[in-house]
Amino acid sequence: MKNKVLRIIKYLILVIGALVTLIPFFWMLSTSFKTLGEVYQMPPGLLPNNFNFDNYRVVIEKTPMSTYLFNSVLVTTIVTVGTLVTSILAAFAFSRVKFKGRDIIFTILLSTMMVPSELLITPNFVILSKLNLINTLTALYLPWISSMFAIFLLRQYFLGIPEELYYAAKVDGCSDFKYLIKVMVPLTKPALITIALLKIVYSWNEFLWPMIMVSTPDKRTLPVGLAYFMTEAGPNYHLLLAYASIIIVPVIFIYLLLQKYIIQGITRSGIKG
Amino acid sequence: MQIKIRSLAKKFKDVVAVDNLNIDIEDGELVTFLGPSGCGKSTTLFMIAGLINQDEGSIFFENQRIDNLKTEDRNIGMVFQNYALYPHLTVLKNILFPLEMMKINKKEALKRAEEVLELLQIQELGKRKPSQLSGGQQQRVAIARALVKKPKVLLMDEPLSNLDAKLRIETREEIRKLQQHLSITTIFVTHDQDEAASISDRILVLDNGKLQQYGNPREIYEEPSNLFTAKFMGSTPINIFDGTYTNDGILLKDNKIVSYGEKFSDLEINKVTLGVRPENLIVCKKEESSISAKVKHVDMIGKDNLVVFYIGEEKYRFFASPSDDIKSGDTIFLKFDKEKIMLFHPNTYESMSRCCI
Amino acid sequence: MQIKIRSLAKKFKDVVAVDNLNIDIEDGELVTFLGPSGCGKSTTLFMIAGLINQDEGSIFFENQRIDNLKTEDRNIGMVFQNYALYPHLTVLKNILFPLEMMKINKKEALKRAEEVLELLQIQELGKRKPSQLSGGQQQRVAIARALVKKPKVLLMDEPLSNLDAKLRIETREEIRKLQQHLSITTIFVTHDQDEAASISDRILVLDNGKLQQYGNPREIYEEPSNLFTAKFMGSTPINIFDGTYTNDGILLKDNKIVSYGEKFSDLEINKVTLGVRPENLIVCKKEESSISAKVKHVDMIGKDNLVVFYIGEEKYRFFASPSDDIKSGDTIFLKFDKEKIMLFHPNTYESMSRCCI
Amino acid sequence: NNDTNEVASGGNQDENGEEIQEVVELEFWHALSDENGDVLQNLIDQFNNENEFIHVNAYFQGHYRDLFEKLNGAAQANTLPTITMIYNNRLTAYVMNDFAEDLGPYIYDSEKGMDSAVWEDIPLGLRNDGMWDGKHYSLPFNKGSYLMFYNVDALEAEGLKVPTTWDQLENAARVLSKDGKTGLVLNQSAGIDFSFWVEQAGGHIYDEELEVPSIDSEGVKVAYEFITGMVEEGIAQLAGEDNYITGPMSRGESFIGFASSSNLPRMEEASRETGVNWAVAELPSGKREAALFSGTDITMFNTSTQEQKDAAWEFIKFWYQTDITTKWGMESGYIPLTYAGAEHPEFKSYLEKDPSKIPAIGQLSAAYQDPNGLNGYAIHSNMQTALEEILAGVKTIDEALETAQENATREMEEAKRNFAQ
Amino acid sequence: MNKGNSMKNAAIGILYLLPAMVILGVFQIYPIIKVFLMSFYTQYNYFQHIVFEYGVGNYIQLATDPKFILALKNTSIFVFGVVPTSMILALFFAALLNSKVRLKKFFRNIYFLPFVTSTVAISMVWRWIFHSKHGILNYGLGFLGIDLIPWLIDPDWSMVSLIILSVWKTLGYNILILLTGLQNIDEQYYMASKIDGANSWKRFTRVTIPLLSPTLFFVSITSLIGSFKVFSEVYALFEKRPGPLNSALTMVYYIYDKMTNQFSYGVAAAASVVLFIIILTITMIQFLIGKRFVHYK
Ligand SMILES: Nc1ncnc2c1ncn2[C@@H]1O[C@H](COP(=O)(O)OP(=O)(O)OP(=O)(O)O)[C@@H](O)[C@H]1O
Ligand SMILES: Nc1ncnc2c1ncn2[C@@H]1O[C@H](COP(=O)(O)OP(=O)(O)OP(=O)(O)O)[C@@H](O)[C@H]1O
Ligand SMILES: [Mg+2]
Ligand SMILES: [Mg+2]
Repeated sequence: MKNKVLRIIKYLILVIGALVTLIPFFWMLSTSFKTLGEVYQMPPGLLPNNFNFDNYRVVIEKTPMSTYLFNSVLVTTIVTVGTLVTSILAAFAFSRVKFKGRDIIFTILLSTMMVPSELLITPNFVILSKLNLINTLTALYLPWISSMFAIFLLRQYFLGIPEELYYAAKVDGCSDFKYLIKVMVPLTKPALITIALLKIVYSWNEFLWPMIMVSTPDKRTLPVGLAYFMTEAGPNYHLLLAYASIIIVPVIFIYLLLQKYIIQGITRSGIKG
Repeated sequence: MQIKIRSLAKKFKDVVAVDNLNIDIEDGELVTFLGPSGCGKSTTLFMIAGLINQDEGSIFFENQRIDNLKTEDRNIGMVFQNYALYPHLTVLKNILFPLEMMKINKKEALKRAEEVLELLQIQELGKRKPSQLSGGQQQRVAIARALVKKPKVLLMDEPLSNLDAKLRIETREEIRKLQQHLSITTIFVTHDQDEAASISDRILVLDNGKLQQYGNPREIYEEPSNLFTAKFMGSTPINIFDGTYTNDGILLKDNKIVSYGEKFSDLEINKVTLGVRPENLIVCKKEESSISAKVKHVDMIGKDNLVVFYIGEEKYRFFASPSDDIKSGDTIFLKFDKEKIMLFHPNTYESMSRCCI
Repeated sequence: MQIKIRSLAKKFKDVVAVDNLNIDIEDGELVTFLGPSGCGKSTTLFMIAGLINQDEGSIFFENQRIDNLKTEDRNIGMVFQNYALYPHLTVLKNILFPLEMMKINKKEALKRAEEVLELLQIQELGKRKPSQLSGGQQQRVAIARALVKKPKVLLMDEPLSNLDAKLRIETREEIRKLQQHLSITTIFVTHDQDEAASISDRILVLDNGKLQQYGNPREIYEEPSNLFTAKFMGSTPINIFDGTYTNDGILLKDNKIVSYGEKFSDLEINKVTLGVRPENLIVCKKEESSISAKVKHVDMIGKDNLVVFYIGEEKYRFFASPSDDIKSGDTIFLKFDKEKIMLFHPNTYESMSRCCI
Repeated sequence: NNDTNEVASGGNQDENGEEIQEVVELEFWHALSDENGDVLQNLIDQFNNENEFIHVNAYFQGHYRDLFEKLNGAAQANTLPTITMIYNNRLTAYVMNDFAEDLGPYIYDSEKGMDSAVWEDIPLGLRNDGMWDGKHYSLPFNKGSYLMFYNVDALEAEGLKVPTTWDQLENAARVLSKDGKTGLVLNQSAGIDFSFWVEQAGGHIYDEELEVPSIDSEGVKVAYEFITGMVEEGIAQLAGEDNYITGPMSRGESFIGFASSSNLPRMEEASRETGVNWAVAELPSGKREAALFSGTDITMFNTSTQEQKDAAWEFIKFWYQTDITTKWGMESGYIPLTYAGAEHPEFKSYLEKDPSKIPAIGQLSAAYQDPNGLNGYAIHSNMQTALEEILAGVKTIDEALETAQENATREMEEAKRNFAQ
Repeated sequence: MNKGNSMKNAAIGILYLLPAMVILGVFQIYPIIKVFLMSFYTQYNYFQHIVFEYGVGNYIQLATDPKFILALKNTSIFVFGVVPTSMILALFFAALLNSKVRLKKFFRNIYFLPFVTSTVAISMVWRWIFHSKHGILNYGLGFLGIDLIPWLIDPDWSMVSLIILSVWKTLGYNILILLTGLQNIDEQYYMASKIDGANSWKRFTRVTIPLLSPTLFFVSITSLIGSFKVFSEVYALFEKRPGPLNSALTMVYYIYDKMTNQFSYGVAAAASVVLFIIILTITMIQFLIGKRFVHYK
């Protein structure tokens, strides 16, 4: 009896949580089908008077969507893969290679997390211009193919892998690097996918950076398109949210694709004790 | 591969795990490290493997100092006490792993893996992940993984502890056969003296990180160099008496006399510690007996009955054949097999035997 | 606490781990689950503990069905095969943990913890974390943790496998003493028959998830109900011969005759499987002998020598006293202890003995 | 890399000795999206078609703030475009640092200069705003003005005339405020664009002579008293979470609102749904008439090649051609930049169809723009804070304005100090 | 691995670190050093890179700038509002989702959604939700008999709104990370503690929490750092302004404002350094506390 009540409460909480989470999205979607006039109606209608796909048409026509999409995919892919590669290597050094000065380097790198990225935009703009990279796609990914956050997260997971496996691999004739690739990487797949997902999300939604680094439409990414729907008199909500609804789709899709690997967890058995 | 260890030592913070160890292992020999829990067996093994750095001392393979060599370049096989199977790989892939590292071609590798799977009777587990195996099954996979690469040196840390007795005996016989066949120099850690005795060329007894004795099984069983070894060897604890040395024999507390063999004659000592294995206490007539006692209880151990009795607080044991039909509460009379008794110095506990040390 | 198990069954995907098990355990009894690796011992234990849900069947404590009770409400103690010590707690805190859960006051809890630490000879480890312990030390802590709460039912999954022989015997004796003293109903999983024999009131032999035999140690050793149990019991494998049943005795392949005891008289059978334990093969003169063979090799096992010989492909073993001085290469003559031989049905492998089944 | 910026051009001799011209490419950064962006692009296409050897690449750089931030970075990285849209108070930094091109030599050049008739025809309030030390650095580009939006039906129902003075405005607000509705509504950020009230009250928010803010001056106080008085009385409100007047106006929650002409399309769409019948009128006058014109100027950076600058000048001239500016006035949300454009018959007939730009044109004579002192934004942002403080009752008008004056002065000083020689 | 090898180890270590170090060095550390130096440029024309005057003036100016003090205060309120709320909620939901629940995946996916959206777009939606008269939040609260709350226009509530938005936005991510951590806790410890008589609450507090501590630690550090840097939420929620009466004026907003509007790179840099030091100090304290309570295998 008590169990049953508890279970009901559990579900109730989960459902409420889900509702709270979903309402803004529902709103976003619903608004994306409204006319601007409806947007200004108060109290706002939960659903649009009629589903107005026109907003989507307008949005797609107004922006060079395919170019943006291509650039977004390219930049996001490079950023994600790059981050994974650099963080795997670095996290390995930070968790398994013991050498003098390691902790100092770690601390220094860790401190980079504490600086707001807004602050670095201008200095990086100058650096990239010195590298002759302003207004190139390279500028969009190069500074982001490494992330201390990712290194930190991954190191945390690497530290959790029992030392015995390292020993076993060494005995099996595995070099450090091979151990990393053959044992640590597969074992931390969930963490790696988490990192990938986070990177994809960040990179996909990054607005300010491409806005500033790139000045021609052929090198812009999807979120920059959001700017088209903001005006002096405030945003064109219906269009903006239609656009936002479109660009969120690939990320959700990727998330759904990847999430099952994330939650698998690291299988630990096989290590006794 | 001949192995030579010189002045090896290792400390963990305040714990001395290994203390000035010197060992020589001949090529193709199987040596067992035997000792109580925490005596430093695993630590020594790990230093030989290069997985732990020694604090002091050096290790030689074929007179080649290899301390500086990386583990992966030492060409050793190892079975870990806690298995250390790769959790993300299937059993088969776990076993193929070392071969892959050796860049052996797929077909050959598969063949070898199957051989070893068969050897350990785990063919049908090939596709499972370690988490889906029972404890003993995991251990067998770990052994398979160590054997498959046919290493020059094989290190095994209690490789059989989770196997059932039958399989344990079979496996140890197979390991022994294989080891002799391939003549792999092997170090085998165990806490089971029977196992140690039956499998080893030589046994190294460790206590508290220190070498106690190094010799062949019968030597160690019959001529322990100190009381520790005497107590430690033999699956049934040895019986210990305090006595006084006289020329006629050892005078026990209750004034009974125990005669001793040649090797103990003419010792210059007064107090002495006498040890006798349970099988060397023999049921006899009252007249012949050095001990009479009341049986506390009788355990069945394999084919024999283990009879337990007390003298004061002290517990004593001996083996009786079931046909003797001894029951708890009976009074029994025992004599000592005089050739088999051991005498130890009452302070240093070193053996007083002439033949040794 | 009396335990009753009825029609218990568990499947993992395609593996039948436990198959229609029925057991009765009396209050205060110590029962050992014995069986080869992967036979379902741990799984059964886990179901009794409520850590795994059975697919079928029911479990009763004192005639009270407890399947639906949560583990934490069953008041059991358990030692896990892989220790499962809390990695974040020191040894002492690990041991205090169950007491804390029972809301026992600090002082009393500390006293009890110290008692049990002493019992297992790990007083000095109290402040260490599990990761700083050797395998055997970890296991002792796990035992301490299970004992400290003085549970009504104690479940132990190979609790001694990582202890050295001496400590193993001491610990098992202590466990037995404590168990009898507190009269805790105990289930003890092991794959070591000696251990099982010496500690248990009754032994339950499992194979492939199925009950093979349930009885006291000597019964199981001497009167195995089937070939599996016969083979499994005894640390040294039993010797198996194929023969033909005649009224005069069993006709072996080479036309030698082996006589049998009363309990096998007048069987209605032709072909038969004969089993004899190594200790029941006795060295004798050529005239008396049923077997003559060439010694392959001689192993020293404790006080005895284990002699191995082959007939065809088949391996046979017997114990010889060191005084017999048998060396590899010798030709030996053996007779069977006729009261001790076992006969099994050649197809079902069930025992043919009259007294049982 | 930024090749479009680098393609230099000019007279190259081919082997026959004939001069062949290469196309001059130049970049123009703007912040117009939406219909306005389309119109701009059309006009630029037209320019490019007409000028065989010039190609203006117009790039949308996000909204004003984005654009300005970008220019900031570009200035440091030396990747400025040839021409850009910019607020004058932002341009000041570039002028002070010698990044902006003095347009005087172009305007008055005998050959390629601007036709003086056209030049004079640009309304003075717009034309002279881009001056620093007597030199022209920018010219008006897209301009709109602040307007009074009103609900025609509501005013009619109360028998009210469209207010043309503060008194009438206050009265109308009072009359209209009932049934929980508030007569007057201002953008939530009204403090930012507060200057037109100040100008109408006869004051200034910036002292051009002393180059300091004058937020604590009398005119400012009067304006604040007027507006906050009405809010406190409950006959005026800020738009709140709606931010812009569009929401309350289109929902009929308020009846008179003030916002810039960029709100026009919004209002139109929003009220199409609700059926609110609205119109716009010139700003009512207080002590005097004053209409804030908003929008950006166009400026040229001196970091480009001379060829690019010359080409850019051609484009700037093009922008004031009567037909072009007329088109701009009709198709975009902004007004024509010359009187000729404003009086063009086509534009006149357009106004008949869509009268919403009439007030803006009508206000041209009273046009002024916000001061262009370095970090002029500090004045606006502090005035907004002051407005919030007063309305929240945290500070009195005097205290709030005094603080705003102090902060704005300090912040402007601070900016200036960094560019001091 | 021996004495003579320490140099070699360092070389190997550096080799692994190299790619990350190059990128982070060029695009993070170098700019940070520049920023640090810049904080001592009391008079600095950043357009032309001319420093007229060095000194600690920028820091003095910060110390006396009430806006900066306000930004500090607001940021602290924000951080100490968001981090614990988000952590506790995330832990709560992660634990729920880690227990036996039907539709586990479904719920998990929903909870993660806020994280994948762009702040810009979703903040606009939240403006509606927070609308005092017509917003769904007040509508819902109305059912509970709670009066209309002026979420975004009342300075007393605007920080609360910002916190709600941020918690909502980061919750899914925190849940995800914690859930991964939970999955990594070996089943055997739960078994052991069940045997030891721990009920589910005790198991949670005595086994789950300590074994999850590295993950909790990680989440707390990263969300603390993240919250200290809050900006885009403010920017989007309050229409590019720092909230009514500067009630949502955060440190980074202050820095951003100094930099882009006031051309005061020196002051902005000094403010960044202060922010940096604050975060660093708190993180160090966390690490110290972590040393005591976080258990690594
Ligand atoms: N990482 C460590 N930190 C501190 N002490 C340690 C560590 N590893 C081992 N020890 C201690 O060193 C001693 C030797 O340990 P070792 O593992 O070699 O024992 P062992 O002989 O293998 O024992 P067992 O048979 O129980 O496995 C023990 O007292 C152990 O507690
Ligand atoms: N999670 C699982 N998934 C699949 N099969 C399993 C799982 N756990 C156990 N098994 C299988 O069930 C059978 C019984 O396992 P169990 O652990 O009970 O064996 P055991 O008798 O305890 O063996 P051991 O002595 O080796 O520990 C084995 O074949 C094992 O491989
Ligand atoms: Mg060990
Ligand atoms: Mg098991």
